[in-house]
Amino acid sequence: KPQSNGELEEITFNLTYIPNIQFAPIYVSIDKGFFAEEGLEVKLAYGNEADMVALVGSNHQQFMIASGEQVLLSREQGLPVVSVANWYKDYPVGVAALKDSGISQPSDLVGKEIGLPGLYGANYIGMEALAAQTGLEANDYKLVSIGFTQVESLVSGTVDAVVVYLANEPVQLRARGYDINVIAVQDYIELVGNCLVTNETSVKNNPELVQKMVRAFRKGLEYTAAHPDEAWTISQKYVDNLTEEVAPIQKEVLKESISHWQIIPETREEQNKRWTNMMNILIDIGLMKKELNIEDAYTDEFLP
Amino acid sequence: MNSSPENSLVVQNLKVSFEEKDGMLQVLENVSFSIQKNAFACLIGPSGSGKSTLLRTLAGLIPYESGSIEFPEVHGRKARTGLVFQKANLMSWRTLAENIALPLELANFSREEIDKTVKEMVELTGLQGFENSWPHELSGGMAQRVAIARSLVQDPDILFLDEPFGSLDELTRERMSEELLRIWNEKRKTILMVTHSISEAVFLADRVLVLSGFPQGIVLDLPINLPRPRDEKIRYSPEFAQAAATLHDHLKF
Amino acid sequence: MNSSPENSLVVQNLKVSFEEKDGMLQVLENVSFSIQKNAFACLIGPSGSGKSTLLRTLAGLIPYESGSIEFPEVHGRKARTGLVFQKANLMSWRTLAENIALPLELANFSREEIDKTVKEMVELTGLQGFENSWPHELSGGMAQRVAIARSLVQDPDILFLDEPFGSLDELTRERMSEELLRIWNEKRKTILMVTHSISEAVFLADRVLVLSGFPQGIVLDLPINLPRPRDEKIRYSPEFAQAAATLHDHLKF
Amino acid sequence: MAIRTKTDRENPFLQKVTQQRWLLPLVSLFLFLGIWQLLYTLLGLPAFILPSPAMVWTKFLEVFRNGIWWHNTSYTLLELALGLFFGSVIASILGYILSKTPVLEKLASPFLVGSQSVPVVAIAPLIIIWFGPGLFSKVLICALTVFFPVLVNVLVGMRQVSQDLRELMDSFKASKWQILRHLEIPASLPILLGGLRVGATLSVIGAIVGELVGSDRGLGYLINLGRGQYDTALVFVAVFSLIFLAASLYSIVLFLERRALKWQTWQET
Amino acid sequence: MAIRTKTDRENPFLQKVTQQRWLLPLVSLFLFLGIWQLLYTLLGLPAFILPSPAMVWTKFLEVFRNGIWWHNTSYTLLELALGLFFGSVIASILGYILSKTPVLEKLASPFLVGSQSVPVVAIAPLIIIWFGPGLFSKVLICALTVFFPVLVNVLVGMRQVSQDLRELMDSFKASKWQILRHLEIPASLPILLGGLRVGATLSVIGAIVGELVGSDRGLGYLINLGRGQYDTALVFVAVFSLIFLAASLYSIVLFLERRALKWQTWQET
Ligand SMILES: Nc1ncnc2c1ncn2[C@@H]1O[C@H](COP(=O)(O)OP(=O)(O)OP(=O)(O)O)[C@@H](O)[C@H]1O
Ligand SMILES: Nc1ncnc2c1ncn2[C@@H]1O[C@H](COP(=O)(O)OP(=O)(O)OP(=O)(O)O)[C@@H](O)[C@H]1O
Ligand SMILES: [Mg+2]
Ligand SMILES: [Mg+2]
Repeated sequence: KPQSNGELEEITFNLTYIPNIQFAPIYVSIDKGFFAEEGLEVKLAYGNEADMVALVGSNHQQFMIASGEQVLLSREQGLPVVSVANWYKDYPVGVAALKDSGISQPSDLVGKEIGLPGLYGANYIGMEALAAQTGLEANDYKLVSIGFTQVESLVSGTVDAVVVYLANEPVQLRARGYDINVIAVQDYIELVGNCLVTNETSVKNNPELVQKMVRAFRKGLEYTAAHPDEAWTISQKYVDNLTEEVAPIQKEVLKESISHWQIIPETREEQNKRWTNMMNILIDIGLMKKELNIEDAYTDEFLP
Repeated sequence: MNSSPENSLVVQNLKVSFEEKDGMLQVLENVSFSIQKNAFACLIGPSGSGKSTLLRTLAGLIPYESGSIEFPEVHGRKARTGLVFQKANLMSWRTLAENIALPLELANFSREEIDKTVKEMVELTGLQGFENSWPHELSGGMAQRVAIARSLVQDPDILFLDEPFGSLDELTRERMSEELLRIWNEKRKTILMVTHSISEAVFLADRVLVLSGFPQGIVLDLPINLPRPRDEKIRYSPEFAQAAATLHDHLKF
Repeated sequence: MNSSPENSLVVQNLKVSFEEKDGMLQVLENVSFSIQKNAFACLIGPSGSGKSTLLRTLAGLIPYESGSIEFPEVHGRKARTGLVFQKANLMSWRTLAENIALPLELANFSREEIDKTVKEMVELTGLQGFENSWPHELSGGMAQRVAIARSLVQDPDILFLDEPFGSLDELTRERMSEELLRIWNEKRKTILMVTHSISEAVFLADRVLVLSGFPQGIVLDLPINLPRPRDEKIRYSPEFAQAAATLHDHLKF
Repeated sequence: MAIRTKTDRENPFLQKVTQQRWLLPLVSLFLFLGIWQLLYTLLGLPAFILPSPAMVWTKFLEVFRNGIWWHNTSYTLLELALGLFFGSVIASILGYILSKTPVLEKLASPFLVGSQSVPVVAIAPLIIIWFGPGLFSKVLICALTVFFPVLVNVLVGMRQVSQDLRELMDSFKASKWQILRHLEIPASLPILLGGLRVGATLSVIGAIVGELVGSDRGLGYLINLGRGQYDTALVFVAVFSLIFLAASLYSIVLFLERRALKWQTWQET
Repeated sequence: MAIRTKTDRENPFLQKVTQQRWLLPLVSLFLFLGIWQLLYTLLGLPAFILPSPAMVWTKFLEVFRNGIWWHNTSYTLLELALGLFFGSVIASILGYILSKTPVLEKLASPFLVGSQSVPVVAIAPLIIIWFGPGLFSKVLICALTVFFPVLVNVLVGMRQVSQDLRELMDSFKASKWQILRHLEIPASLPILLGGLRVGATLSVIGAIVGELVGSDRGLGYLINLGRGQYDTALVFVAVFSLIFLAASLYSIVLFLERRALKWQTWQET
């Protein structure tokens, strides 16, 4: 295990919200010394996704994990952020409902109340993309902002269905003995999920640094997918409260997450299709005003 | 001392004590006196001798242990009492007139009756023109007059005053004393007034009672035979000096 | 009236006015008087006549427009003045002893000197045993004695007192007056004291000055020739009554 | 030797300025806008980090014209109105009952001291979990923030009703109801309203916290939306609207206080 | 005719209970736990909606033993300590300067009134955008919440320094510095500390808001974590810890007040 010393370059890596088992690859890269091997010492920071994008876009900081739509939305606002590596294969959002409700496909959502944290962010965009792709009209269903209380709201019957993160809430619900159906957005449209994001300045002026980050990040990704149990153990150092009580569920969350990752990067064409779909959806639902040159939003030059 | 037709208040062997954490605090014992109808009596005594306690007992605010308090009937009905505290105790959210009206409102008098009586009292106490003033806009002396007016509004037969001019400066005190005498003259009440000031007591009263601390009770009952009406000059007469000196000797401090 | 060796304060044609929004408020004009060394003078006058203003001007807290104030030198140095306000004005966060020590601390005396002087003053004013009491634990009379001790601590040659017993009840006032006389006797200061009470003035002073409102100035300068030491009985003597009556006539209210 | 002191005079221009009551807030406002514009110009930060005053104003006009502003502001207002009403009414009634039953009051007092230090922000998520994301939860959060300051002030107010005036009422043989109506309510009103003034400002925090945690309407939602869309000007519009709302509420309670307590010589704070 | 009044006596058992100062909080605590347990049993809600008191206690022991509790609590404490210190010190100094320059004070006063109604919750996101998500932002948010109550109270405190005592100091020809040291500071201390007491409780809200927005340490983070892992018992542990922290801070300031103001007859609030 390489010792960190004064010669390592210090880099801040922004993750969203709070430490989470789903960031296991990054924890693994740090712990196994993949970053150090590249001469990097990574400092983690957590916060609001939009705030982080602003910091990276203005080149106050260089690297973060962000969802595909955030890249496009912020580019339209003049923030030159660039995705340099896809992490997720797909858009990891879906609609969950209790089995008893009989909701199992998009058309069943007609006339239903669907809970989601708010009319912004990945949950909202995933839901709208699903609706647009499956021909649901805006007044076919009712969106209810419930904050991050999807599990509680579904269980207590406040709403008929909830928009969820595929790797988390369904696992939580099943672990507590609730039978549920999940309609995954990825089954209807190909969108861009989480990416490793930097800014144009770094890509242009410091490609070596970007290359090192991508390499170390992907190493962690591959290692985690190959050794989920070791990754779990490592993550316990970075995420509090991964105690015996929550362990089975959180391990399940990790396993589920891994199934969504792009261990082998997609082709340029496939990626281009995802980014274009994403942009069209954003324009459809009015979050974006005009088309962008999609080629500027991501690059595969650092991928193997 | 028995209840006789010319008496307005007869107190016999009154005993009052307060319940405290560690037993009973004896305050008054062996207190006996009577006051004639329409008399102006003053009560003096050292601080802590129980003057306020006596007045509050007479006004029914404190229970007493033994002895008796009798208010002989007036015109065939129960005698009414009124109490004026040391502080004016006005309600700051009521105007002067509304403060005077309070006891009538509590007794559910009609609006007209209230207005009429208040108007009368305002005139009696010389407060015309200030009916709508707030208490904080009144001088100390005016506030005291309002308190007196408020106690008179229910037409009490016997009026208890607890150092009503205690917080006023000497010149204002003298003026207020004169006004009180004027009101007493006009309405002919029985008055029992506590004061700290010997000269005030001599100037105002027909009789001055000296209350000594527990367990002595009333140690002197001095008639003041100065002619009435009394004016300021009387304060510098030998008779006045004589009475004051006597009282002075009976107050140890 | 010229500065003469036996005078401790000479005021001539003093004029004081306050600046207000709509012009100048004339308060004092034509005020002339002098006070002999070691005399006890009292100043009385109706409310608003400018007594406090005069004292505060003499103590240097208010500027004056014209006229002159002279303090003849004492032992070849500037005369020192001390002022006692109507309220005791103690600092509630300082103990009794610390309050007395304040002027010395401000003048950067050494700890030993301060302790010594404070001890002396505590004894002079009879406050022994209360050195570490907080102001709220003192009675009104004790607080006033602290205020007097505080003004004496810098050993002033002339002491101004503005109604120092104004807020005390009559019995306490009398006791305080006697103590003030005792202190004056012992320390032999020149004293100028404002009071509302005629009898207090007559009881205490060698001379009583009557100040009338603007623009009259001092309208009476009455010598009081009662023998000293004076005791309570003197209040009921004919000479006392005579002087009080004269003063009463000169105070219109 | 003559003693003479002089009084200083203030700069007469400044004196004039400080005498016109309406002028000063205006001067302050321009000062604020000036500093803001200066910062914007000097720092040259991108608009999504620090927008210029003009941008925020344009944004405000836009959301004002298309109705978004009122749609959200009115909702927050509704939450506030309901929360303030129920919070203060229930607190007042409970406060009166507690003050009349010393044993209950003593039992409740640890909660009262504790409650003042419960960060609403921390319990808001629990409330949303328990009572769902609807209007009710938000009104509840808002009412809770008002509840305790008002309750505590009712208790303090009742306790400081002058004993002398109680004796006065006794000497007139007043009934309990008469004592409440003629003495206790008017005497504790200043303190009650003081609590309401504090509560009113806090209630705005309560309402926002509720909305930030989850809502599809209201000024808190507008903040979330603006942040989600990298529209910092919108965040500013929402924040200023909130400040305006809170300041208005504060002024309304102040106005009520001055009307209800017209007998007091009013002291500016 | 004799007048006689009687005084009622309270129930002697209750009187005894209410006399033991330590007994009441205990009774209240058990009452609270009892009601909670009752609700848990009656409602039969899943543990991630409402855990039982025992579950929360077990959770507390667990995070206490494995150090997570102290790891996070200490961080929040650090934020609070820094925020309170800088907030109140800067506010005091500025307050003194303002109170000595009336023109500045008048210019600032609209901001001061306004500032009291700025919901910290609303501006916290802006601060995080401007100053990043680190310790500095959180301390700043915390300091800002303390700043205004303390500043306002310094101004009020300085304004109510007795004019009589100022004249007294003048009559002794005291210097400005002596007036500050011997009169203004001690005289305004009670009000200053009162502001600090309010500020201390508010500052806890400030610190949490900063952490809730995004952090990897602190009690606010623990709340987020608990919610993310559907570990509601952990959320409860964090909330109770916060309440305990806020109540302790409150008590510390109260203790300081009693020490510093030992000359006052102390009144319970
Ligand atoms: N409510 C009370 N409970 C207990 N003790 C009391 C109460 N009221 C008065 N006392 C005590 O009774 C004694 C007499 O008090 P009271 O007020 O009647 O004296 P006073 O003659 O009016 O004195 P002052 O001239 O100072 O007003 C005092 O020792 C006082 O402490
Ligand atoms: N600082 C001030 N500014 C303006 N006017 C003042 C000031 N101080 C006193 N005055 C005015 O000067 C006049 C004299 O006041 P002063 O206090 O000297 O009277 P006084 O004789 O001491 O009265 P009292 O016996 O009531 O104490 C009054 O009309 C008062 O309003
Ligand atoms: Mg009494
Ligand atoms: Mg005066």
